Amino acid sequence: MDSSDQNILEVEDLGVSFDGFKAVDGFNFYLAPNTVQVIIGPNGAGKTTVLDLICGKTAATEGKINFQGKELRGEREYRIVRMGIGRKFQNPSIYENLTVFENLELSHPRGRGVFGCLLFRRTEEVMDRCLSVAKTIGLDECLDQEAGILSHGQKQWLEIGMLLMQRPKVIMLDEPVAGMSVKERTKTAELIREISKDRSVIVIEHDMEFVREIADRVTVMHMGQVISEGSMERVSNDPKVIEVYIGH
Amino acid sequence: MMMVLSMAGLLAGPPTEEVNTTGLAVTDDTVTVGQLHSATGTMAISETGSIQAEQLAIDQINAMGGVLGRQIEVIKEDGASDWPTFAEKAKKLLVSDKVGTVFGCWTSASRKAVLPVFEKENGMLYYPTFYEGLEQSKNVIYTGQEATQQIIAGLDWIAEEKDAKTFYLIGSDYIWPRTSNKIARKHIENVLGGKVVGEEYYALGHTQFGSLINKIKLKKPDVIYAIVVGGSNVSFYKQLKAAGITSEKQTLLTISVTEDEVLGIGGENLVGFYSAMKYFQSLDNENNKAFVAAFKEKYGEDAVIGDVTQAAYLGPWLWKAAVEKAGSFDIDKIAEVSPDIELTTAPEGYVKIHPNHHLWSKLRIGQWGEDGQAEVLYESELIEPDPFPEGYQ
Amino acid sequence: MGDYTAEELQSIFIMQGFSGLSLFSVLLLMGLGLALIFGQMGVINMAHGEFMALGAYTVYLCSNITEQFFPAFTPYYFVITILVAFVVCGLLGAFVEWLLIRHLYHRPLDTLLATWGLSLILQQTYRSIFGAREVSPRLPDWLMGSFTYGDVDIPINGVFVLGLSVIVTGSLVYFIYKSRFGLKLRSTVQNRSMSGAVGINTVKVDRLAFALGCGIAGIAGAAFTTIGSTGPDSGSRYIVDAFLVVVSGGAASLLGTVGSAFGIAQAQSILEFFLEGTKGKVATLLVIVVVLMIRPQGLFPSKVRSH
Amino acid sequence: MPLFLKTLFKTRGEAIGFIAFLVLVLVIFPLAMPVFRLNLVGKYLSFGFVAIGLVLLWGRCGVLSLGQGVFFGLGGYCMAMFLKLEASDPESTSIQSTPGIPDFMDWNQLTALPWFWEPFKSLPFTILAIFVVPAVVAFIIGWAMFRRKVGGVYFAIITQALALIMSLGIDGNQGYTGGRNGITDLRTLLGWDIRTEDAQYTLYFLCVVLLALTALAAKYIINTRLGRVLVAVRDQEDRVRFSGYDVAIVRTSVFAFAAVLSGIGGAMFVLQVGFMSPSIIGIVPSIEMVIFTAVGGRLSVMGAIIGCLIVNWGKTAFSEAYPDAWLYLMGGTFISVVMFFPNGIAGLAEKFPRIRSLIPASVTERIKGMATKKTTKTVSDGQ
Repeated sequence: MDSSDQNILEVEDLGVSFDGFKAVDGFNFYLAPNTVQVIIGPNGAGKTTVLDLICGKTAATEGKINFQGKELRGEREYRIVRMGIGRKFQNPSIYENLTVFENLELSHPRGRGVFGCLLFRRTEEVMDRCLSVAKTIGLDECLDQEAGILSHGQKQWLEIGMLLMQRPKVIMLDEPVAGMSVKERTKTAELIREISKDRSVIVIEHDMEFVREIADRVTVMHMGQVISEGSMERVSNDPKVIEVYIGH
Repeated sequence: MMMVLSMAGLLAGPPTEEVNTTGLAVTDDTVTVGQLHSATGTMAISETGSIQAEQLAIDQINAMGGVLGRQIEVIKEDGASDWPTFAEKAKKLLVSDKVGTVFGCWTSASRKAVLPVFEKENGMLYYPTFYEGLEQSKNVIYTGQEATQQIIAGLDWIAEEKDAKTFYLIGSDYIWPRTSNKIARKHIENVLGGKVVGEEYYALGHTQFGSLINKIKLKKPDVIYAIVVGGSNVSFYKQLKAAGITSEKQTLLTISVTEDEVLGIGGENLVGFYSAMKYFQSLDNENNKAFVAAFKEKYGEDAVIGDVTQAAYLGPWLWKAAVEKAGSFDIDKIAEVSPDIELTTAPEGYVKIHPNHHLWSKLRIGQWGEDGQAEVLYESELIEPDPFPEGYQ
Repeated sequence: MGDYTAEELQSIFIMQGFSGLSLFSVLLLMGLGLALIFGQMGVINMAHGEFMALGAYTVYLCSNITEQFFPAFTPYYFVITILVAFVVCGLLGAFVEWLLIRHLYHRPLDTLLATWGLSLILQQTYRSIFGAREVSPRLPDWLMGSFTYGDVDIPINGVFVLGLSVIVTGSLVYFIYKSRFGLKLRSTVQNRSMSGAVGINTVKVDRLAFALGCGIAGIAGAAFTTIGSTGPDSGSRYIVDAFLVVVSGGAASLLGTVGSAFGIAQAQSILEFFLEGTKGKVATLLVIVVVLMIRPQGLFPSKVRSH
Repeated sequence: MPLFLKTLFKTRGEAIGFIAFLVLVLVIFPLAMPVFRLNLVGKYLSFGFVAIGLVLLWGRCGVLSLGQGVFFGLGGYCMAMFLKLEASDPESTSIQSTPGIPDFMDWNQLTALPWFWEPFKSLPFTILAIFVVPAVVAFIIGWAMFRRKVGGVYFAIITQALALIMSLGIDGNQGYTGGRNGITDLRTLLGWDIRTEDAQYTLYFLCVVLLALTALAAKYIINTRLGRVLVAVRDQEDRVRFSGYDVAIVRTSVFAFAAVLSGIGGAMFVLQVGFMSPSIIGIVPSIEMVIFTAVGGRLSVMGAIIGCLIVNWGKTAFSEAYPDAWLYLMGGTFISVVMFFPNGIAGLAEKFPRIRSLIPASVTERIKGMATKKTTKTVSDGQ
């Protein structure tokens, strides 16, 4: 284990149950700064639920979630976001009938209160930021396109871009490359490496090739618990992991 | 030209410029009046009878040669059971159509909504419903009974007949039942020396009376005094009957059930209960026989006539009498001559307009039978209308 | 209440208990059809009350026919009429589903508005056909009496409605959880496209479910002729209560509807006994609203993983 | 200033439409109609305030409230209480047992003015109350529900129950509220007789001007970031939440704002109609307010106002001629609007209203310019 003062996010003994079914149970997870940590595991292992618990979408029934010394459990979702945790959903959730530019602009962290929204102006700073994020995600050519007509991969990148607008310290991505072409996958991997330079990224992924490409560390989940953790090399040789995947 | 006009005027009636100095919709051979009831909405149930009765009276008057030689034409407006709509339509009738008079309204709320309009625009309203009193206007003739006329004699009768000491007062939750029960309570406590053991109100449209019925059973009043209206009425009496509260065990006097309501409640659910009204369809006199026959001829054998329907029927006749007495359609003159106008042809018998614009009338107690008709058991003397009763406020 | 004997209090207690039960059965009957349509299909049927009124008018028509042509049958016709009401309302329901509802499944709030328009049309239709006045079907005498034991009177019509609601609830639960159609219905509710893919005719399932809900409304309306009025607006008197029952039960579960009908009935019955009429009703509504504000998912929600 | 105007009107057509509307209600109607009809138009327009609120709340933000009548009623009752107190001076109520209190209180044996009526002797307080009371009530209700993520159908049903509670509550306390009859026979405002023709003209113009300002405010909101956030909340609630917005407070605020607008509408209604009663705030009127909005176009501010005018005018005109056919027509119109023209009359006017209204035309050019060459002009910082 890393020493705790270096970790940006520490999750300990996290658990939640739905009608008696323990979806996540005694989950421990430590995230170092500027790393890409991938959570893998068979279907129903509780991966998405873990993200839901961290970002406050689902209330945990036990355990601690410590982010930069602050307890996240019990905080409302938008406050967790404002503290610096961004979350992308499995299906691209963008504003389909706004343009790419407007999608990014709407994610700009300034003026998120009701009155802030009323007074929000499209300043130089806002435009610059949108443009630079659009460059990062490779959409600077289609700023004035309506987001609904983007390709599936572009939509995924746009949503990542919308997270980047907020300068989060942790980004959580739920199966970002599902349904992508090989070319798009490569581009996404580059993007993830790029954005992890100054923040940590948690990724849920099934595609082992992709995981190998991006992961600094890998956490393997099964039945709501961590069964293995470490480098890709290490976990792929872990007999417990092999058993789970073959048994599955 | 003048000659021709006045010739025609002589034949048909007095010249228009003489009988109409305020610009009402009166021509040489017609006069336009308004009719303002709810043809739609929750109150349509109750107001249909009034619409029919007023139309019947107007047809009869026209057949007799009209008013001052002028045929009555009617503009019908729908208040749609909605008070702002009533006010809007009243204003339209008075301001745009310049009608000579209006027959209309049913609920107190609709009357309260139009009253300021009638007073401001100086119109005349013939209002047919028995109501709570506490009102008197130059611009309204109240052809139904005000509360004291309907309540006091009825309570006196039931107290004596049934030796009743304890009363349970029930009403729908609005001003008429509340004011009526207030008068009833004062009369029971101060004059009859009885006791009110319960008094409560249910929202219009309330359909579940189980708890109330149990409270009645607990208190065992000598008389249930009920002023429940509308759809609640039906639920109330059906559930009373089903809970075993029938006329064999319990005396019930109501001032809100007429033949119209019985149609919805079903005579079998009311058998033996009493209503206090000034009119019942079964009244045995020549006027009424002719009226009932004419009504059934026009609206079918199954048509029923309740107290308000009869009161509405009086409206056009009273207006005709007033216009002819004044020799003019002018509202001010009609208002002025209205006191002491008598009607001997009224189905309910003899009525006379009091200076307070209400009618002198009798009170009758009817006992309901299975066929939906009441047997009249008691008839009072003519009672003076007293909309602001001393000692009852 | 010092003036009463223990026996009197006891019999009032029994009757009040029954009155609560009776209200419970009324609310349950009102709510069941709606719970099926709203809870299972997500459609908000504002014309539910008008389907109930149609059931009541069916009884009225049948009672007239019976009285005219088969007078000897008068004591029994009522039971059969309930089935007729079920069929009539079910057929109209299927028609309405075909005409309106099927186009709006993806816009639940709009079903609310469209069915409101439908309710206006139905009300006016009743008014044109049957007149604005309330009508009174001639009910069998045996139905309108009461069982009497000493001071206790138990209304037969209350027992009848209670029995009917138990039967209808039982059949519905059986139908949904045990029958083949119920399985199809539940799978369609959970995953429409998947159900379609495995060969379930979801169009037919939707139509049948909607018709079934409307048919139950018809049964309720028919039964309510024993305790309430039959008029063009009768239905609108029930609609808010019916919705509150379904919503506070947690829309997705029939058990929730039963539970909330029971809770609301007891609350209203007790509050009306101790408070004055309107105040009792307002207090009941306030309790429901506050409960819903604290537990928006209803009293008996079905817990699922958020997605 | 041009920037400000651009925030109000995204296209030339919108601006022309708005001006045409002003000409219609400010010039043509007053010239073409007798004061009686004009007064009716004024009454219809007082529902326009509610409709504008519903455009923001329901059309834009996706929250359907079936209880807007409650707030219409709160505003209306505040105004009516003030006018009633002025009409109930001891002289004109001298025949009462307790002169100086409203007549219905006297009928209900009240012998003193209830405490909560006292402040309504003051006009400034009344005007303040017309804004504050609906806002506070809506805020409490909205906050309680939206914070728990109650929305959609549940919110609609609960607000409908609120409308029922409010009208039952007023019915049941007639000594304090006037009960079912409402508060009637309102006469003067600070001695100025509101029933005269002159007054009705003045009140009509006041209503129109207030409505126009409200419409501009709503258009402004729609075209700011807040307007885009509202639509985003409607379409992608979770995404908005996870972009760091407090969705609950956004919804609560727009609910409260819509409530304030309804309250203003209620006050204008009372001034022009001369009374207030619970029949205007119950379940049916509350749904009718939604109908106006839907027919006119739930996304369009001007559409909703036009919807109010058309539906109410239709109600008056058709119910005069064919009272029976009216309900069929109303029901039929409503079903067909929902099924075939979900964006109402305004939706017919624009081909793709959903998209059009969301993509300000100017933005495209600006971004294009921005993406190719750096803009040199300085834009004032809004923060």
